[in-house]
Amino acid sequence: MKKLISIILIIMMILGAVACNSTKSNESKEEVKETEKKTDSDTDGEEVKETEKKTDSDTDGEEVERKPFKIGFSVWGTSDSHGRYVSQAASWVEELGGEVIVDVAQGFTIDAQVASIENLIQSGADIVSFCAYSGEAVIPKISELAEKNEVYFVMWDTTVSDPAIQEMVDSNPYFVGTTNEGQFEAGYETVEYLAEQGATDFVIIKYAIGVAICDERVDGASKAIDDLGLNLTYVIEVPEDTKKAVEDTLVNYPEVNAVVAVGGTAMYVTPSIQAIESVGRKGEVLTSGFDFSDTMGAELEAGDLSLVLGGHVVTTHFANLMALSAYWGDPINPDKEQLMIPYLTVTSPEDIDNFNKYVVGDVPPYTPEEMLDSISSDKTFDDFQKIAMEYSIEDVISRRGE
Amino acid sequence: MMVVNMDIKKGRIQSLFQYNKSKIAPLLGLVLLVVFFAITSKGKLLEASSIENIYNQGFPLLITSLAFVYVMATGNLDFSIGANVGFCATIACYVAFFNTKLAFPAALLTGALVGLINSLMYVFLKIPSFIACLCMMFILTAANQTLTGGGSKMVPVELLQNDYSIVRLVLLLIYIIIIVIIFHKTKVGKQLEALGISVEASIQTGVNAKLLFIVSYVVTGVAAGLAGYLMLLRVGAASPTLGSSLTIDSIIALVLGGMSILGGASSSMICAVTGSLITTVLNSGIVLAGMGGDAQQLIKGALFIIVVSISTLRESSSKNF
Amino acid sequence: MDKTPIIEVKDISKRFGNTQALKKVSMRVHSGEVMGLIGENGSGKSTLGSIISGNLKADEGSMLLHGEKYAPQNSFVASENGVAMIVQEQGTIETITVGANIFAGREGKFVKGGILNRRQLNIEALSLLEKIGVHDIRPEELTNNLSFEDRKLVEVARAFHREPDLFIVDETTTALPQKGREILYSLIKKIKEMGKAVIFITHDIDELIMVCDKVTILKDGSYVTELQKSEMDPSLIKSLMVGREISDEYYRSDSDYDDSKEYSPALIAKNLSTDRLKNVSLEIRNGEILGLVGLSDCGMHELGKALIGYYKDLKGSVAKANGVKITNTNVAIKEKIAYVSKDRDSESLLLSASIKNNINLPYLDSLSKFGFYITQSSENKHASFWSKKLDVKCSHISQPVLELSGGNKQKVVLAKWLGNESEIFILDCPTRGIDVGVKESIYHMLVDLKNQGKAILMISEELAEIIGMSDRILTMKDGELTHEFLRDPDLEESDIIKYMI
Amino acid sequence: MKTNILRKESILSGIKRVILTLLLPILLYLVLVLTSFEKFGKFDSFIMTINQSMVNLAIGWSMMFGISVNLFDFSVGSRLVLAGLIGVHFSQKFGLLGLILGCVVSSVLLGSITGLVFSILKVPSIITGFAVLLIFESLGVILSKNMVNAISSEHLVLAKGFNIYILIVLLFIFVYIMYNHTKFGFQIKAIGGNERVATSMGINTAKLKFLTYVLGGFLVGFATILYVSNAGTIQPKDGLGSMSIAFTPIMGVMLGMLIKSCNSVVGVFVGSWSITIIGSVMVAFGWESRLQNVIVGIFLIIVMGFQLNRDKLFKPITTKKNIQTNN
Repeated sequence: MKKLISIILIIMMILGAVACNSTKSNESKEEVKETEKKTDSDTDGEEVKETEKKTDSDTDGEEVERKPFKIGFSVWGTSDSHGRYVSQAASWVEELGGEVIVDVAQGFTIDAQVASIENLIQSGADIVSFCAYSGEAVIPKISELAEKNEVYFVMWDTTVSDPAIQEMVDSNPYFVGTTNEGQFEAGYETVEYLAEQGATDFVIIKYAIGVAICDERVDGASKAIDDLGLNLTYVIEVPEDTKKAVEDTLVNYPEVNAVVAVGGTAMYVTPSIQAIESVGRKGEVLTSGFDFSDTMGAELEAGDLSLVLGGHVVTTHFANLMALSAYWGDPINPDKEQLMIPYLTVTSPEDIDNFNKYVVGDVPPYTPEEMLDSISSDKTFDDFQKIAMEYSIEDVISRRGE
Repeated sequence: MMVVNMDIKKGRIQSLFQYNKSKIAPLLGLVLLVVFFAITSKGKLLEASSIENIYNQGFPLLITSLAFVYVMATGNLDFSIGANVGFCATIACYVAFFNTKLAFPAALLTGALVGLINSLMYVFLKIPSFIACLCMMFILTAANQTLTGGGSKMVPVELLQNDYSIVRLVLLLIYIIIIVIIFHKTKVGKQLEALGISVEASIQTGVNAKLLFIVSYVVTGVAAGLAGYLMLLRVGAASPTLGSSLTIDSIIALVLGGMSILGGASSSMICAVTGSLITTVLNSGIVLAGMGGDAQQLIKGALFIIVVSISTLRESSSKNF
Repeated sequence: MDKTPIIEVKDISKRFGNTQALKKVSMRVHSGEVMGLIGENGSGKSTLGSIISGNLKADEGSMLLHGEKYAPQNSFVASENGVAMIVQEQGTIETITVGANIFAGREGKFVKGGILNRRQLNIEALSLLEKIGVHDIRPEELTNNLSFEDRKLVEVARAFHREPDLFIVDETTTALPQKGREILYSLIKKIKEMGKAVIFITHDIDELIMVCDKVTILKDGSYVTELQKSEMDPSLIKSLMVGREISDEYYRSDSDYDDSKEYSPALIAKNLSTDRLKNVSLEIRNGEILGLVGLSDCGMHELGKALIGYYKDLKGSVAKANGVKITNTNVAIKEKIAYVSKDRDSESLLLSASIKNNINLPYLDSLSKFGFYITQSSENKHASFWSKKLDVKCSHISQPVLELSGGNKQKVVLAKWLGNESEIFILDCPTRGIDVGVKESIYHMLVDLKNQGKAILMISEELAEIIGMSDRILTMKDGELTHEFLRDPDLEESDIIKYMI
Repeated sequence: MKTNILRKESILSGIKRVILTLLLPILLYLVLVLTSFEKFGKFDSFIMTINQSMVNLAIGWSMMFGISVNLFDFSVGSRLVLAGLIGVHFSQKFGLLGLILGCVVSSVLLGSITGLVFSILKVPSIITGFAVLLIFESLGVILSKNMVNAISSEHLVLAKGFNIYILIVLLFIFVYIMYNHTKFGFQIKAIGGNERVATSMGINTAKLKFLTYVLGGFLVGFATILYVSNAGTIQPKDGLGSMSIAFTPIMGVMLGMLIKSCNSVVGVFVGSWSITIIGSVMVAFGWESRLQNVIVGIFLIIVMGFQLNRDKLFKPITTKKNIQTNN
């Protein structure tokens, strides 16, 4: 009897879970339909659909002959704000009428990422879009997979530094390119900014080990500390209890006057602020973080927090657009260069509100027309790079005409 | 003599049903899971390339969970196996720069050594195996992070050329044959099972308990070495987190496969095979069926509970832990 | 009889897999009665006790308690209804104190406003222990620190505290030393005087006749008959149990020490010392049964284990006649020494493993082809041969041992060692908790082995058995050997007891 | 009656016991002081190490009951995170009371669900733990999407100043009484010792195990309040990431149950505190903080190896030996 109840309960649970999921995809499908209708009203609707079905009969036609696409998207998780934002960025290209599938390859492990790419390819993705968060050493394998299965791949928040790997991907016709904010520079800028505010002795909190983005930021920050003749006192690595780690550090190294978290502001900066307060050094120790958090508005206002770099949602977005252009036979980046995108630097609560409203709100920061226009055949890579570099909260607001 | 033979035959069929319910139910769960995903993925799950993917993604788990049977049969767990896989891969990667031919033996040796240390802590210092292995996990993870310098390390290109699926398949088959025969057809396996039921009675029946505990951990160590080496070839790089999920996955796979976490009479290699297949099909089926995104883990959890409850649809033993 | 019986059992049946444990058994126990329950191993007497005490559920039949319908879901419900049982196996929790053990499940009594008064609990436990005549057990002590026998007494105290209307004693006396048995007998008397009832399950016929007012005899799960006190006669009971005549003398037929034979030594122990043993030397000889007797805490059980190299900190040496030193159990088994522990269930058997695996475990080397490969057919052949030879009652050799009755379990243990071609047998209480039928066959087997020239050491607390079976008898006291007797028809129990106490 | 006099402990042996109990953390702290007297010689620093151990202590206590009945449950972290998210959400609507009730009620609920799954599925607690952990983690992620998981600073008071001591002392009294002076405590220790016998004595094992989950949930609720108030934020975790929250407290419990000279409830405190100090020692030596778990691991092996091998009597290796609890 109990077994029966449990089975029923579980079946209800799974149905609930599936239903929950399917309603979501229904919603998005409806959205897609709506956008289709919108584009229909702009051009001649029925024709578009027919030509879409015909697919790529002749390539040198007009916009309307674009192939339907499916982007497979591999992320490390959706629990942190950055992960949440980037998986949202994936859905922006849905506005162009394609399909998006997001796979969460958990645990920051290299094998999980390879398996994730395999599964995405198997599930029919035409393009795979990912960040080589487990380090660039994974790229050759994925490059090989993509070439074998004739699937385009693009990487965001990723820099290829090893020349051997660079050579390998460049020779792969299905490689589209990479987009990056310049993690090294961001780390460097953070330290520079804090140094201007009077920071001399630094503590860096690493949020992950073996994650390329994190390492680049740390390298940048360390370089800046070195160049400016400051002291890097201690590096805290992936603390389970951040507050305790920072407290211990501050007691042990009383000279420390700046704490730099190179990622996960919410996870590391807020507890650091608590720690600074609990050892009685509120106001004496500067803090800075990466990635936006819910509390940073209040913390910036109170002066507990000096600087946050983040909002790097569009690296993913531009990467996707780049891949689409290649898939449609007119690559915007034929030389597979790295597309640079600026970081958003946040100093006031209002900036954050605007970010939440305009960038990651209900409406994408770029309309479908803008997206198509940015990769249209009359644009060159330099134009595209220019559009990317213009990205800022103000830019989004101005394009909305508000 | 005829009568005896008849009796044995009749008994075999009878005992197949009576005493193997715990192994048949998980198979049913696996079949249901495959059917479920075959339908929801519109047949994609059963395509050849998809089956190849399942093989590619599932072999490390198959390797570790088969070896995990050795440890779990005695009622112990090896919490360090996942970290050991990554550590062996890193060592192999380093050795490969020196000599590609030595990489494979180096991985096996490293794994075996780690297993040996685990078992020595348990057998001679009498530290509960759970704690000993947990501590070993921390140590190996830190060592691996230090060796890889916190980032990933690419293997030499010559080594990558060895990643012919056929080589891997042959290695895997040899491994499976050896490990299954040792467990089911030799003294070692039967004595390990006996230890899981009663250490005291086993010792009094001439089982060298200490030696066998050591053997069981060395086997998981060697398996970690093999899995580490093959994973290194597959992903082409060593990384601090490589294989780290295999500990939990192995335990889950064995329980899904119908084995008791306390080991003993329920121990069987078929549990490892069924269990690791269920886990791999689950992981890849969810993506193929388009159930990706946030609900992915939720669905995994729910399906996990369903499969567990199906595989425990037997006379519920009071062996709660 | 006009009185309603305390418990009435009607047509109870129970199956375990393919084995019919009970077939339509009925029984009535009235207040002020001690009902004996006797039968061979596997006759279903313990099963019946477990059904009444709620540990098992009957497949068919009904029970009436005080004339009302009674079908306990579990032992908790049973004890709520005033039915308590002391079982054969160990029933205390080692990691908690004696006091907590005695009142386990009854702690509510000491709770006031949610808080449990530990002091009160311990005081009450102490006075309860005093009341039943136990003076040397402290309630604050961890049960872990007590001996096996003392733990049994704690169990008795716990059962007695509940002042049950129906008290079921299942083969408890086997585990108790003489002192403990007397405590139990006096308790049974007290319960009887209070107008309550006892069901006394035993295999010891003399004890049964002494304690019980009535006896119900079971055979192969079926009710045979009920005897009144006046009708009780050991040989009648035996024949009813077994279903045939059993000679009163079921030990050996010869009665003199045969000194014409050359006894060659098989196992030689020199100066053995542990914390329980003091400088013990002995020799086990081929073709001879050596009896070792003493009080249960005299160290003789430890001596048995010491002889197979079980203790790492053993001083002195144990060597086989061929000179091989027995340094650990592994060597012992390789040298064809068999050891049967007193604690059969936890030390001699793999309970949840099959009969097959139990029998084959020490013999795996010899079953292997090419030195490592064991085929299923060789396993089955060996196991079914030996289980048939010893007549183990089971549905199949894949059946888990834990489904078997006590006597059949012991047969599996012996089959294991006979199958391993053992030459030296060290048997610690081989007939403990075993009924006459199987006992007799074990005795026959021992004589057979002796005649084949095997060496046998029989450790036992039962003097009659030791006198009846041994060629030589060693007595032990406080870890030391005190005397050696040779087989002699005139040997009296009292002669031996002198050297034990 | 003369026999009714129970043994009493002399004052001297009582003092000896206290010293023995506190020996480990005191020695460890001495190492810290010797490293740098001017930094850790201050009383404030000493108090700081105690404060830092509070969260792990509360989690440790909540797991102690489960471990006593051999329930190893790694879902604690996921429950803590989910309850924390709910608590923070309620704090934004109903203030401090919302935080407390939100955390505790939801944690009790989550504990009960876990207990229910355990008792219905009848699979080992480790497996039940993994199953619900997958679900709770992803619920946390989904939930955190549509809400702000920050707690405003005026609601952090519970982890500040004297409040934290009041909370922890109340918790200690509650746990101590539950573990040592209630029917519940006695019965779970009986189950932990020998489940089969306990059942046959009329202890309702299934019900008690379920209650252990509920009580565990209740205590996790308070641990959650401390966790949230301490860090000022709570972040969802996925991919089994929440499991690591349970590791340090488990180490503390294991260490605590080894200390024979005191009650397990006090032992868990001593264990958690010792591990906290080890963490501080790491920083004081300037070692990489990733080595902390390594040092704790090696330390645990040394302490255990010493404790377990003190009596050199040969005892065959017992695999399923239960953790001994002092009564």
